[in-house]
Amino acid sequence: MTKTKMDHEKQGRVHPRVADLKNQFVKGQLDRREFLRTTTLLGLSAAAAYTFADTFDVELPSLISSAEAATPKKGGILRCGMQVQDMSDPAVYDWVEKSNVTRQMCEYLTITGPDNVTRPMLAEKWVPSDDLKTWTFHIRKGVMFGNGDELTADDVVVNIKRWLDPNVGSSMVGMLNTMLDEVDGKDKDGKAIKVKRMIEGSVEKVDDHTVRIHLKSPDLSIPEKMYHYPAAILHRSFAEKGANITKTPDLGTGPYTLTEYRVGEIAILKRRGGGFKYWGDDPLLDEIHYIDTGQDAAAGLAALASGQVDAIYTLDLTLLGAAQNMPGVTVHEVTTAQTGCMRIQGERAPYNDIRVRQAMQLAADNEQMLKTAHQGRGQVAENHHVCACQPDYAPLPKIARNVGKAKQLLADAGHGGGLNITCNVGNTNGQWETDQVVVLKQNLAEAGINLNVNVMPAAQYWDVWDKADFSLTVWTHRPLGTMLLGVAYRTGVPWNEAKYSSKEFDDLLTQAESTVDIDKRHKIMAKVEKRLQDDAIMIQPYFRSVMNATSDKVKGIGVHPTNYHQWNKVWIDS
Amino acid sequence: MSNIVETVTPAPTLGFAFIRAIKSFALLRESTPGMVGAGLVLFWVIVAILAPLIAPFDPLATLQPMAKPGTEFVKGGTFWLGTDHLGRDILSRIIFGSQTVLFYAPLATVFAYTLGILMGLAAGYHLGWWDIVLSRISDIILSFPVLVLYIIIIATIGSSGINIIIAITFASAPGIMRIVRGLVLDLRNREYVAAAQTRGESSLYIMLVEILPNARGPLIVDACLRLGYVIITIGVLGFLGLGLPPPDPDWGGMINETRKMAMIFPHMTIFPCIAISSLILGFNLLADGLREVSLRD
Amino acid sequence: MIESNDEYVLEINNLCLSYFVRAGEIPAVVDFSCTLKAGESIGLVGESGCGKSTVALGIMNYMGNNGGIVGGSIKFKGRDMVALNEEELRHIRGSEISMIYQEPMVALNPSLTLGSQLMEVLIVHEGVSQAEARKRSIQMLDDVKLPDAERVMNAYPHQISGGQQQRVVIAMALLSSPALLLLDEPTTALDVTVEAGIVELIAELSKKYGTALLYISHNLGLMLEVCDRICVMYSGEVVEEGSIDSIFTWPKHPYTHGLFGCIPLPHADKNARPLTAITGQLPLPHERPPGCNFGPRCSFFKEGLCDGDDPHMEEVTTDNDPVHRVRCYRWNEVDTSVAMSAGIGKDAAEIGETVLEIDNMKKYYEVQDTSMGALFSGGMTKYVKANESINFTAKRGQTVGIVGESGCGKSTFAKVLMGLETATSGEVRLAGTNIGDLPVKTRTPKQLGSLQMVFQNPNDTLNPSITIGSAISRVITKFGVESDPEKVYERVMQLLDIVKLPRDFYIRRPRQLSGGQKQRVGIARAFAGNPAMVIADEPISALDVSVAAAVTELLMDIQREHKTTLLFISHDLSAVRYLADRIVVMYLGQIMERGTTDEVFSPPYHPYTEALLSAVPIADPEIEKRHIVLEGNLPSVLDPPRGCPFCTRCPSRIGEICDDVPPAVQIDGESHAIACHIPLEELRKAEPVVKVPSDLQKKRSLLAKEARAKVMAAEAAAAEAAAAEAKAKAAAAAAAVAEARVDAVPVDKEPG
Amino acid sequence: MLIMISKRIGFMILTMLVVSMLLFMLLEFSPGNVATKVLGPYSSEEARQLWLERHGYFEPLWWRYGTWLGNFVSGEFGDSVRFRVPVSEVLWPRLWNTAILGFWTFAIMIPLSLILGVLAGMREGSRLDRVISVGSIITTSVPEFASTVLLSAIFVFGLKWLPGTSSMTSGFDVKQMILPVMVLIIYDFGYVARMTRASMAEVMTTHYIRTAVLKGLPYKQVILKHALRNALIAPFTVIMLQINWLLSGVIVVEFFFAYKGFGALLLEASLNQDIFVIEACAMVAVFVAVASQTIADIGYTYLNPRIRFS
Repeated sequence: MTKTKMDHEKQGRVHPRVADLKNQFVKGQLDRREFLRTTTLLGLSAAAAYTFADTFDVELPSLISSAEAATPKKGGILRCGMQVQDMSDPAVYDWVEKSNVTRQMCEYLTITGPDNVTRPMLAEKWVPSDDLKTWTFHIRKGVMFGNGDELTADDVVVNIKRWLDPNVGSSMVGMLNTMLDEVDGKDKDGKAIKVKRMIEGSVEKVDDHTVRIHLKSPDLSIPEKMYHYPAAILHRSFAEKGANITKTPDLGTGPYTLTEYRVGEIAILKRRGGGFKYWGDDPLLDEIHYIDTGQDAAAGLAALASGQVDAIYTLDLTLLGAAQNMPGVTVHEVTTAQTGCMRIQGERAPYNDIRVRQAMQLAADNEQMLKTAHQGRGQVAENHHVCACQPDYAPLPKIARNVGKAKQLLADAGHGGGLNITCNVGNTNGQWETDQVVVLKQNLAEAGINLNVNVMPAAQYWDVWDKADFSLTVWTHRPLGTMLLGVAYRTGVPWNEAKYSSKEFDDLLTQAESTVDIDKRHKIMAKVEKRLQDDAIMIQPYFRSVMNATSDKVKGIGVHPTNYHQWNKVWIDS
Repeated sequence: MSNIVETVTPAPTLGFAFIRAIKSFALLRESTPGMVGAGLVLFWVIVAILAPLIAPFDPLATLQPMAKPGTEFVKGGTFWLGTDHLGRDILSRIIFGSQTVLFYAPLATVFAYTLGILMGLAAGYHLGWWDIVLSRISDIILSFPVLVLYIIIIATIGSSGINIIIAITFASAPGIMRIVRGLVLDLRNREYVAAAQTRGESSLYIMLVEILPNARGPLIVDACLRLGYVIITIGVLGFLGLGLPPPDPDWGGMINETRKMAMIFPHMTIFPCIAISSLILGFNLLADGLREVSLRD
Repeated sequence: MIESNDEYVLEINNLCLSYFVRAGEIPAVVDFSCTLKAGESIGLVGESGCGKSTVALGIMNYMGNNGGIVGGSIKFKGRDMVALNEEELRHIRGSEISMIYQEPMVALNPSLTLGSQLMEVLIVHEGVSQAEARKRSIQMLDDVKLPDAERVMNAYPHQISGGQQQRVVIAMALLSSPALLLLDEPTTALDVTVEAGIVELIAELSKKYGTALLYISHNLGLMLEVCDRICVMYSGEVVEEGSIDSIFTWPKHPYTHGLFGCIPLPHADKNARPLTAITGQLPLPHERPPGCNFGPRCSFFKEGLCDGDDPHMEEVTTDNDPVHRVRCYRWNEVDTSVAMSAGIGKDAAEIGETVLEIDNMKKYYEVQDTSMGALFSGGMTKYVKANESINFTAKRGQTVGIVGESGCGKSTFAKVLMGLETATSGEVRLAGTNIGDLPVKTRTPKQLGSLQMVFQNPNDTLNPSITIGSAISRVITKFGVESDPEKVYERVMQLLDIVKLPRDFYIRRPRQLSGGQKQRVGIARAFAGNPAMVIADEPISALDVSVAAAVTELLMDIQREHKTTLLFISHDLSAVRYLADRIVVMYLGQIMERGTTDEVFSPPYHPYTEALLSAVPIADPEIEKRHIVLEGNLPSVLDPPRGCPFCTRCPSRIGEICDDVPPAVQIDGESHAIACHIPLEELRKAEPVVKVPSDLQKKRSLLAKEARAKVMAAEAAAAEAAAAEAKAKAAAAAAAVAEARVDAVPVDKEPG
Repeated sequence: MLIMISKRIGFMILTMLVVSMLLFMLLEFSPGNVATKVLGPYSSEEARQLWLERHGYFEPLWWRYGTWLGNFVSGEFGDSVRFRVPVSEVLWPRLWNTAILGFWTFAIMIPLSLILGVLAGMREGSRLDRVISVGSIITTSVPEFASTVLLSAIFVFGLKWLPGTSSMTSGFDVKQMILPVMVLIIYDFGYVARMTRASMAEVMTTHYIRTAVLKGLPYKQVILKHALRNALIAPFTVIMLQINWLLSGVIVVEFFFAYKGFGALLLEASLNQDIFVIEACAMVAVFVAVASQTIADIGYTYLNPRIRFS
């Protein structure tokens, strides 16, 4: 921290928008969190931002769930129950668990804390251009890879190019859309189609420790995107060496290395030895063991109950009651933008009639779904996938549930006699997904829609998740609403499971991404949200809280909205 | 005399079979376990039939989540067995769940039996190539561990009521075929079969009229056991999340949905466990009793 | 009452045995008394279900979980078996009393070597060493004339033949030199030629060891050969007891007498003197009538007397039998001896045109040989020659008997005729049409209907799930006799009348019928299509004698009436002799001899026929019989001898020609053919096996009358004497009672 | 005997061949899916086609099957889609774990069920027989999934005596073994016990037992020498078939207790449609089934002299 502060002081230049933000914050137009978040994004150091904010706001936010009174102890092994999934190339990760293992050995340019504030990490600072189209990242000096090489701009450039290489297939493509261009390509039959390719020269190595990226259009959330879980910075030779982090754990800069890894069983991370010198504060734990307790969530809690693990990755909602009643176990909870989004592909019958989709939205009782399926733990949402906990959220007028109108719409669409639809659900995150659909089934039944619940095994669900007409997909938390909308609803992005395609939406989203002015941005976001809501491409009833449970002897641990494991300060009090 | 003519029909009809079945069940009185089993099964059958009348609540309605057994509901009524995590009355779900299980299990068993009996008759009566081909096919199916087979089938074709019936039919028919084949191999050497052959009866007639009715004893016993096993299978599939689609109450599914909460709300899991075990026990005891009685006969 | 006496090995007094089931107590044996001296043999004879096996088990005090001795006493060498505990019983069982069982195969433990099963008897009872036990076991095996005793010791039961198994069981029973040997139908499961050997062996051994025998059988003829005295049992009671002579000469109980009437003796004739069956059925143990159990079936039944109190055994001793007792109120009122030749004569059926011609018919089965040798030599397929060169003809109205022991191919032959199998070569012509290669499915309804079959096993012949009416109706419609339901129904009723069954059997199920009734339904079914020919495959072998006689007679009557050709397949030579006009003797798939009944039953004989005739027990002490006991076992059909099939056991084998060359068929007279290497002249020299005295009937009835007169006289005298004695006894008894009171005082001094 | 064994083995191989064919057809019928599975849903069509070509998917079906079979026989089961390692690397350790589980289950269940079965069958209808028979019906009627829930509710969460999972990550632990073994035994012992009882009861009514008793043998000798030898032939076959049963029986138990065994692997592979793992697992399962069946047949023959010497 101190180092960062010094760097900032040396830096001298502050983004011109920071002053406006300070102004807004002082006037009370901007809440504290938003101020911190935005100013840090614009390059102000977190410390400086906090210092500034604190002058106006007496209460300090707790960065982690509880500030530990006791002195941290070094050493010890943390055993965490979590699925040990197959991992190879962090760039193509599609699941947070994978990144949690690699997060201990590979680091990111930036780091977003549980407070949604993004701080420097491998990039000791970043400087956006005034138009937010050019971002200069200053790479921290003296960062060592596990193999002894020093981190340079080359490594960063190689990584960014890999993310955007269509042959790699990273979801970063959706994140860094503004670095892409549509060019002519060919599909497998030789037909001409448009394919997205990185704009030549959009990544630029300025010097050995400076990388600059050029965007087509402004994007405020670039630093946050740099902490998106596939964006781990790896050694430049990573691809040549097989693009498998489990085989080459020394190609990361993190403090730990992977010593044992068996998919479905265990991953053991140990503090890097040899001549390795970690650039930051040494972590407290000697070893981190991820123990796979299977796909069955109860097994995880059972393991925690019987002391086989000290923490579990996530506490299934169904186990909350049990965990709360377990002596020696602490439950951590945080509101997030995680959600079970029941998106609708509007191309196919009967969904190609917008009245059907609207009727579904009107018949759905989002509040009841939250209350019943998720035990009320979360926030009611408004079918546009932007969460009130996200700074760019703009409140929209509430739309009340209206079964009568839904019936009317259905009748208009020619389904007055009833409608039979099916929703796929994979329980990829837990039983609550099915429960949510079951409640929806009841809601829709009131409007004369018969919803069949098609429960399928998780893995099978992932085969069809973006193909079926109507399914419930679990989306994880992202610090900014725009980030999620960018990967999930922009035309043609790989994860656009609703197959949503709206020029208006795309443009608005791009605009929002490049707008720093809070008021203006909120206004644009309102339009973005409204667009999504009006197009009725999803029933997105609520944003859920996530929970995990740890043994009381684990100190300094909390729950990150994205379930990212940031454990450099975690220690064991045995 | 003429009324005798009316009552007598050339081949045994369903009515006759039914009366005979009733008679053989009447023999059960002599077996205490058999009576207990029949009682359990009958209990659940009655529960299933009267479900809409006796269930205190709508099994799908979300009323009051996680109520403990005996909780009074604000809008009237009592959750005698509590409610589940979605606030659905467990008693009502168990009551309606009996409909599900007593619909799918017997249906699947009937299909399995139809196929198994046809295969067994063909193999056991014709022998030769029929036998070799059918026996080998069934050997191969039977050489799969049965649950593995179910999981592969269900995971491949998806889980729905029909698919579960298909899977159970597919996986149980060979076992039934073996039993039928064994019985047919014995029965086909009976002199009344030879008598039918010597009067030029068709194979189908001999198989269905002369042989099959006489194999019913062991088959009924086996059917009871198999029903129990099918119920377990449906339960296991539900437990593994491959069962009948929610929200219709299915005991295995109920256990699966709530078992994680079993340590804090044991009622959600234990009552469906008791329900399913008691029904299986009923069928097993019934089979035992029938076997005992048939041996004594 | 029989006095207690030390010379008796076994002394049974008023023994009552019951089984206890859910429905209550079922008395299996009531009031059974008998005595047995050392070296004596007593026979228990009766039809199935009369309780004779229960007696044997009761003597061992082994009644299973649900049986028990409810009354009376069993004294073995003076010790009361009822009072002994398990351990004491154990010392007697197998060592002093041994048992030989009906089916040797199931009596031997299939997974232990015969040696160990034999040796354990000695080891347990006499505590001898292994080596000693082995030595003595081998010796005993030699004694029961088992060749290659060493091999047998190491063999498992299934590796030896049924006859050998029974010899092992006998050896096992005799190892400890028991004082009493219980034999429960020891030869019933065996072929008749094997039976002869076993019977001879038992007689020999019991003499040698001085063992008392209790011999249980349903076969009166066998009793005659092995026993000194017999007890005739009926429905849980002994109805008559006496010496062989006495009972065979003058059976005093109507049931015993009835039994004789049912046995086809050599002098019986189906037309002149047909068998007389006992009417009615054996009552079930819990449905016994009041009074005499035989009452409802007895033609001498007298109301008020016979259905009153239960009759007791009465002594009817004559001088040729010191102990002859009978359980009948009217034994001396009815002249059972006269009824001996009862049965009303019938007209012989006319013999018409040829119905069936069998011309050099062969039936081979392919068998895959899986032995290593065959695998390498390539001779994987072997042929079982089930039928080899069958030739004969049958005419309308004629009865042809096919006789032979198990495995002789007689059932295969029936199958070919019925079209269930097709002939490998040769022709089977039914009314001129070759049907040998015509499987049943391609035969016309007329062909099917004209050739029908009566099956062996009454419990198997009717489909248990189809009513009698439906079963018969189906045949009628199937063969196109009638199609109108009313007419079909009429026809069924007619058929039920023909087979003498009540019409309301129409709606009965086979389960509700007795064995004999089922067999009648089977006959009705066979005759429903007005057949030209009926094949009866051992139709009576599973029936009790009294029922068998009735069924036989019924079959004959219908045949006579319908002028049907009857092909009667049987292993029972007596039955075949009784009812067949022509006889075919088969052995290992080949015809050994064929001809008219007279031709076959008088010299020249084929050596096999000769042995077969000699082996059949005849229940008449007046008939003389030559004894020919065959050695060796029936060869396997898979590996028959190259030459004459009978050469391995033939007592008159003349040399290697028998082993190597199949014998030619020698024709003697018009229709008599013998397949043998021995020239006809030689064969003709043979003495008749069975000599029936020409005046047998006269002699028999004379004897009986004589005996009867004697008894009457003796009775009269005895009555007088008894009256006198009774007085004396009464006086003596009074004195004894007075004395007893005095004696009793010290005993009873502690009342309660 | 030798012929029989070679016949059985021949049949075993034949069955395996047919099963392998069926599996191959079932799972690799649509090669496009295979590539998608292996390369992941974000792979490009180009890459999939390339992969398919490289792995010979454009060859004729029989050629592919032949190659696959050849690889399979030589122990080359392909790579797991999910684990991205050769299947054999995952399969064998998992199978070994299940073997350990199976060993303990059998080691306790077989003696228990045989003794109870013999005791019950020895005196049919006695009080002991009733108790054992009804008891075994009841335990058999509680499905494994119900007993896992109930037992872990009692022993893990109620009494806190036993660990709730059996992942054995830190080496073999007897305590972790108790619950899975208990569940398997509870469900299965009744079946074997009842078979043994039936077999024993049947033997006790045979005539050769009567012969043995009437020979005057002590009761103990009748039971031990005459009855058991015959009565245990049928249970032997049943026990061998239980090995086959165990392979599916462990699925629920391993799933619930997170035991790293074969059943859980197969379940996960099926749910994840990890085709090469499914293929290998199914083949192993079928092999175990057919092999145990073969051993059962051979053993039956060996135990039963009626067949041995015929």
